[in-house]
Amino acid sequence: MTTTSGDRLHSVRAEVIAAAAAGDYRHLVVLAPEIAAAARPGQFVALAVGGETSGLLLRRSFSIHRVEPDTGTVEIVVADAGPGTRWITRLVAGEAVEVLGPLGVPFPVPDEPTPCVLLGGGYGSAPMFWLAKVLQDKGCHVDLVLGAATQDRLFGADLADRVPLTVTTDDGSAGITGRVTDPLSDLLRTSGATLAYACGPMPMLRAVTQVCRPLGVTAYVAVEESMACGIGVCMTCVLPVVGADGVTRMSRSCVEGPTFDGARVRWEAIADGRVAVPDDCLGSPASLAALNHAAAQGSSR
Amino acid sequence: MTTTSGDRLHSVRAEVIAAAAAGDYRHLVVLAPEIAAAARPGQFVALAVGGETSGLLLRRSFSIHRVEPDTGTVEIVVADAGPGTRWITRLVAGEAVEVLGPLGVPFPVPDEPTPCVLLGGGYGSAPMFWLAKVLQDKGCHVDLVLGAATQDRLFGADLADRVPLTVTTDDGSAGITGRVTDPLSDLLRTSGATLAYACGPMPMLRAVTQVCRPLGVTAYVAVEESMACGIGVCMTCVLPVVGADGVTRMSRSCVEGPTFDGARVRWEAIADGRVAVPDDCLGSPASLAALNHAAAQGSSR
Amino acid sequence: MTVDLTTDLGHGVLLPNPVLTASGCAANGKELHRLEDIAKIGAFVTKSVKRDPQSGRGTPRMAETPSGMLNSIGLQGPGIHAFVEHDLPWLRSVGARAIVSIAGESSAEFAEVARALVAAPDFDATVAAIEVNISCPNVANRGLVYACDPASSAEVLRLVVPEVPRSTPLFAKLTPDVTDITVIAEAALSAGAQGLTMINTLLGIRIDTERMRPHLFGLTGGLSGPAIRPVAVRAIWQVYAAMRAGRIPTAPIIGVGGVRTGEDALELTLAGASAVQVGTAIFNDPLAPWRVARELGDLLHARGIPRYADVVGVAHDH
Amino acid sequence: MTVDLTTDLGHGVLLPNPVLTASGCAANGKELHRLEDIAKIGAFVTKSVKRDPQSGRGTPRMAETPSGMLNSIGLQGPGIHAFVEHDLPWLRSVGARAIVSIAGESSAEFAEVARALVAAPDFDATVAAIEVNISCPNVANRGLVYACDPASSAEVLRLVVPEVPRSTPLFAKLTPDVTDITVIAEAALSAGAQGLTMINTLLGIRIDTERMRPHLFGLTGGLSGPAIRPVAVRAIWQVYAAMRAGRIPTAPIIGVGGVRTGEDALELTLAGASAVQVGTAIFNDPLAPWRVARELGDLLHARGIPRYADVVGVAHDH
Ligand SMILES: Cc1cc2nc3c(=O)[nH]c(=O)nc-3n(C[C@H](O)[C@H](O)[C@H](O)COP(=O)(O)OP(=O)(O)OC[C@H]3O[C@@H](n4cnc5c(N)ncnc54)[C@H](O)[C@@H]3O)c2cc1C
Ligand SMILES: Cc1cc2nc3c(=O)[nH]c(=O)nc-3n(C[C@H](O)[C@H](O)[C@H](O)COP(=O)(O)OP(=O)(O)OC[C@H]3O[C@@H](n4cnc5c(N)ncnc54)[C@H](O)[C@@H]3O)c2cc1C
Ligand SMILES: Cc1cc2nc3c(=O)[nH]c(=O)nc-3n(C[C@H](O)[C@H](O)[C@H](O)COP(=O)(O)O)c2cc1C
Ligand SMILES: Cc1cc2nc3c(=O)[nH]c(=O)nc-3n(C[C@H](O)[C@H](O)[C@H](O)COP(=O)(O)O)c2cc1C
Ligand code: FES
Ligand code: FES
Repeated sequence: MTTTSGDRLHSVRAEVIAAAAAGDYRHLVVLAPEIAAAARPGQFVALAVGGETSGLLLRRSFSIHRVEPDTGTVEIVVADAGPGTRWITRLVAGEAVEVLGPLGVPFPVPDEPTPCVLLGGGYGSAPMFWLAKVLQDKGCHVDLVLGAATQDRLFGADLADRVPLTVTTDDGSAGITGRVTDPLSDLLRTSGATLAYACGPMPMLRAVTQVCRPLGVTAYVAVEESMACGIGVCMTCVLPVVGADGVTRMSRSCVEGPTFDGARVRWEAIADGRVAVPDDCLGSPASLAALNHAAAQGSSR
Repeated sequence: MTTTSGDRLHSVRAEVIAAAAAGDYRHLVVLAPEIAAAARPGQFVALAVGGETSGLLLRRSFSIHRVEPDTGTVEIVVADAGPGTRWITRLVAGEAVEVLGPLGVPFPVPDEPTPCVLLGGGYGSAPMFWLAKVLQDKGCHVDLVLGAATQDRLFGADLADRVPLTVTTDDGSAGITGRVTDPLSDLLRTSGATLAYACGPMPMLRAVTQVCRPLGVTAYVAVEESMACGIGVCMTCVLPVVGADGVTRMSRSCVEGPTFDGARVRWEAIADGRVAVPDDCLGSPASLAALNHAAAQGSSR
Repeated sequence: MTVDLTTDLGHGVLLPNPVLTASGCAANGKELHRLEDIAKIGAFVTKSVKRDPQSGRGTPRMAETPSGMLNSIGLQGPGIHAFVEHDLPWLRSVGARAIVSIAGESSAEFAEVARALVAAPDFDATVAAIEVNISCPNVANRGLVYACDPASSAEVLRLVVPEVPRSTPLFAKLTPDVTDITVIAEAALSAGAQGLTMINTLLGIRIDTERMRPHLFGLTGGLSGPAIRPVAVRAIWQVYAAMRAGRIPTAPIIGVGGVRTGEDALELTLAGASAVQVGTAIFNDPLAPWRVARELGDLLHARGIPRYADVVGVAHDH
Repeated sequence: MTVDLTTDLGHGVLLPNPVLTASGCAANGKELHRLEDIAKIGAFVTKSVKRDPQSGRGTPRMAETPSGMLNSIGLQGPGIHAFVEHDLPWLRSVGARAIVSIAGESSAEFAEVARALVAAPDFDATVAAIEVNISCPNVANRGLVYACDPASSAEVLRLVVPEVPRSTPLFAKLTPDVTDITVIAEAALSAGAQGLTMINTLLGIRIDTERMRPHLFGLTGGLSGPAIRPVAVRAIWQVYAAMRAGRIPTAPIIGVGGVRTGEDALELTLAGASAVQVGTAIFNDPLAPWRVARELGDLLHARGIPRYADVVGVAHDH
């Protein structure tokens, strides 16, 4: 499994080729050949918002839904969540938008055929169809679960023509009533999957990890932390992740993620819109206090 | 002659009905029936710029080119002078823009038929055709002089079908080579005009006043000072104007102007993009220092 | 549920809603009244008035900046006598509640202005409170802004307090351009201010890169608008926290700085403000004071909060 | 005419162009190098580094604000030893000129970090200057920011100066959150700083109106971006004016705060800056440091100005 986070980034002014409603979301197709050529499922792009007179300085991040390297197009699915995304949902074909990408580490893809379950929550399903295709091309069996609060917030149920699909909604307006994680254990068992991939809200990613872990299934999750730069220079997008050396570090989800092995994420530190620094994290306030205490003891001896 | 600066103002979200190039300018037609019904030549409107995500807070002011009370439309002519006007010049039909107006004191119009000369410099000619019509409707003879740096910066030469027209350009690309004020003395003499109206850059307004004054001609000028509010609440748009009582005050050009009797403006205080406070202005630093000095003398006696 | 927007500024001053105009951003009322009834505003804060008529500075007096502006007006105004003769009766005639902002070049001038104001026939009927704009230069002290120095701040208040009946609370208006704003807050409150208004503008400069000289005639200007809102929220937070901790006397805070929407007003309120002023936003939308009050009510309603007073400072509890 | 963009930061430090990155807005180089060659930047200013590895604070660590943002990172970083082992050799390998920003919780820690840095094998080849970030909290002094107090500022410099060869100038980085920034500038320069960097962020707070609690995990954050540019220009102006007037020692100023375009860079330069850093603008446009340098050159060219050095501080002459 390889990552591409050290590869060249492209900052381009991209033409909007098409923009259309998709349930509660907006499906956008932009022309960005360099990004389309390089991107892999799980990566994202960052769009500048508001045009030349904008008072919104920071870019907005979006999972790449799919790319078409031949035509040079990149597609994203955008929910109207605030002023920045609202501006994006109002873009029409022919307009231009600044796009930066491809960003982040893609979902790791197995080298051997492996049964997998893919889960997308809300617009988190956007990258899953492309990922499914890449996995299928490798000979993997793929099951797909899409969930959302309501049918309107379900993205792409119609795009899953070549993948066994399960749909859940919280209100039962489509598919099974319940959470996207509800059918997961059964699917893992019946398919014999040893890999799961998930993209969606943090509580969902945590739940997916919790279901997978006791079953020995590796869950790759794409997290969504608030990001100022998207390229690894600002340190705003961190969450505590256990490294290969067993040490927890506040890791940047934009360059070390957004895809992580769910088992390595310290979910207990994440709650109620906040992420705390675990005491045993490298350089945590608690560990530094202990260090200073030890140093003081040492010098007083 | 009456003014309307105490009348009701309208703050409306107006639809752009038409937008087209006019030489170097953009000619915009917006739907704002309340403003169209109330406006008089010499008044202006203030447009918010940049839309919902805008980092540009202040409105931009534009002379009203003309109104059509029947259809409820208001027209302006916009030069691309910076980020705010650039945003406006990119508006297309169907979009919306916040418009506030009608603002300021209109050009005073004589009650009796009086020969007049009208002068417009650059986009300063925008209000002159409408003013000409209002004056002609009152039975006034009207001569019109339009001037600009180049032909592309000349607005409306084609609109003057019912008015004797003289055109000047600095570079001779249209009409007489020279300044808009060059033909003024002759025109005043031949037409016997006792009134002149001018809109354009400050040096032009000053020159018009200087030509008119010795000839006993009243020159009404529409000034263009940098304005933050346009409605008289911020005090940024002032210039020194002599009142009926002979006292100079720093007067707000947005509510006490933008039209002033040129003879009352203290032109000598205005130079190089700055306006100084004349020492004899009410409440000037110099007069306050004298006051304090006198008080100190008084108390020490 | 209708939301109860009344707010209590102490000393019996109850306002029907907590959204006010900011001094110097709404002149003295007549101009905004062309758009909407100013008696419906929580309270109308007038432009800071000094003793004598003031021409103010030369122009340019303003520069637009990203999400804000610089102004350098120089307190242009009619002087307190003309104010009392023309503006106050007009404010009374339309039924406005006024908070009159006063200024001076010396602490004695502040007191003189206060005296003339209190003596006005329309004072009792119209003036709900006085805002003492100590964020202006003290000519005696090298032009240093009063509110940059605790002693100068206290001196102004000490001279003004005896001139004003206790039923008319004095709000000292502070500048954020200090190392520790709680020190100035304490000085003003200990000297008799019954409340604080925070914040005035931040000192800024803009250079005209074309002419390669300062853009403003007066060189420096005051930075205002949404750009400075985080600084206003921080100043309010710090002073409210110091009050809660008992480090400085407790008193109502009027918040100001970058408020453009009902949500912004709520933000300042949650930090500790009992009322909120709208300034620069008026230049963008002259109906802002009325709109902000409406939006604030709608927001509280949507959150199921019955009384504005319930949310003052509550972010300190969470 | 090609414009000569070189700038002289004193002590033999000549930079090919005056546009630098701002500390903490460009990490330690590898990330931006994915977009463009960082050796072409005037100088690369690294993230402030302390002695030990730092986790930084919890999240949210940022809030977008009008034309700016608040950040509350808490100086997350690898610690000086890992920095010297990994980051410095990498910076050297790509031929970057580095200005290393150092920080500490005590003045002794600053000195320790400086010592470890100077001892690094790559120091001479790569480090053009050291930026001493005294705009961070002094744990010994109730967490008060060093640069809020002249004595603390001077103490840090006094301990760092002996650790660093004179050929590597020390730039003290100041906060604008003080009553008089020239007092701090003087303290730092008199204690041995050979230049000043101005300004660090302004202290701000954002309240989450939905959850009715402070938005940032660390409560307060630093306000940056175009919103604060007028404050940066003012700070540079005041300090440069004090130098011209002989009130404080003369030294080069590196300007920072809200620079997004070549025109912004020129504005800070005209106010007195001999070089300009680009920070928050990088988050909007990661190519900003290179673009700003290009735009600055084009602007000078258009104005017929042959040398960047000719316009440093010239707005004071007009
Ligand atoms: C890796 C990644 C992939 C994403 N993929 C998608 C997607 O495919 N479709 C989609 O609709 N949205 C996606 N998001 C979320 C999207 O970026 C936010 O909804 C958007 O930034 C909100 O901006 P706003 O101005 O509309 O809202 P506001 O809430 O006003 O934003 C204010 C600030 O907070 C930041 N912010 C707010 N919410 C989020 C969030 N959830 N994640 C990151 N930053 C946030 C914004 O970038 C901005 O700086 C993704 C986020 C990340 C980090
Ligand atoms: C009464 C009046 C009538 C006007 N009529 C017209 C017209 O009919 N057509 C037209 O094209 N322009 C007109 N102008 C000028 C127009 O308002 C400015 O060109 C415009 O405000 C510049 O904004 P900007 O963002 O493009 O430029 P910037 O230079 O970036 O503007 C920056 C700031 O300065 C202010 N400003 C800059 N130049 C002027 C100026 N000349 N006058 C006032 N404020 C300025 C802007 O409002 C803004 O706040 C008029 C101005 C006034 C005051
Ligand atoms: C043009 C202008 C004039 C001002 N005049 C005064 C004044 O006379 N007295 C005063 O106390 N504050 C004055 N202020 C400051 C405002 O009252 C307010 O404190 C500041 O602008 C911050 O609020 P805002 O961001 O909502 O504008 C003025 C502000 C502006 C923009
Ligand atoms: C996310 C972020 C992190 C920062 N980290 C540091 C830092 O480690 N050391 C430092 O001296 N300044 C730091 N700063 C301040 C910047 O270097 C700069 O002084 C400030 O942001 C103003 O410039 P700007 O408006 O161009 O961003 C940081 C700023 C931001 C936005
Ligand atoms: S978003 Fe800036 S480091 Fe990740
Ligand atoms: S523009 Fe505000 S008073 Fe004239």
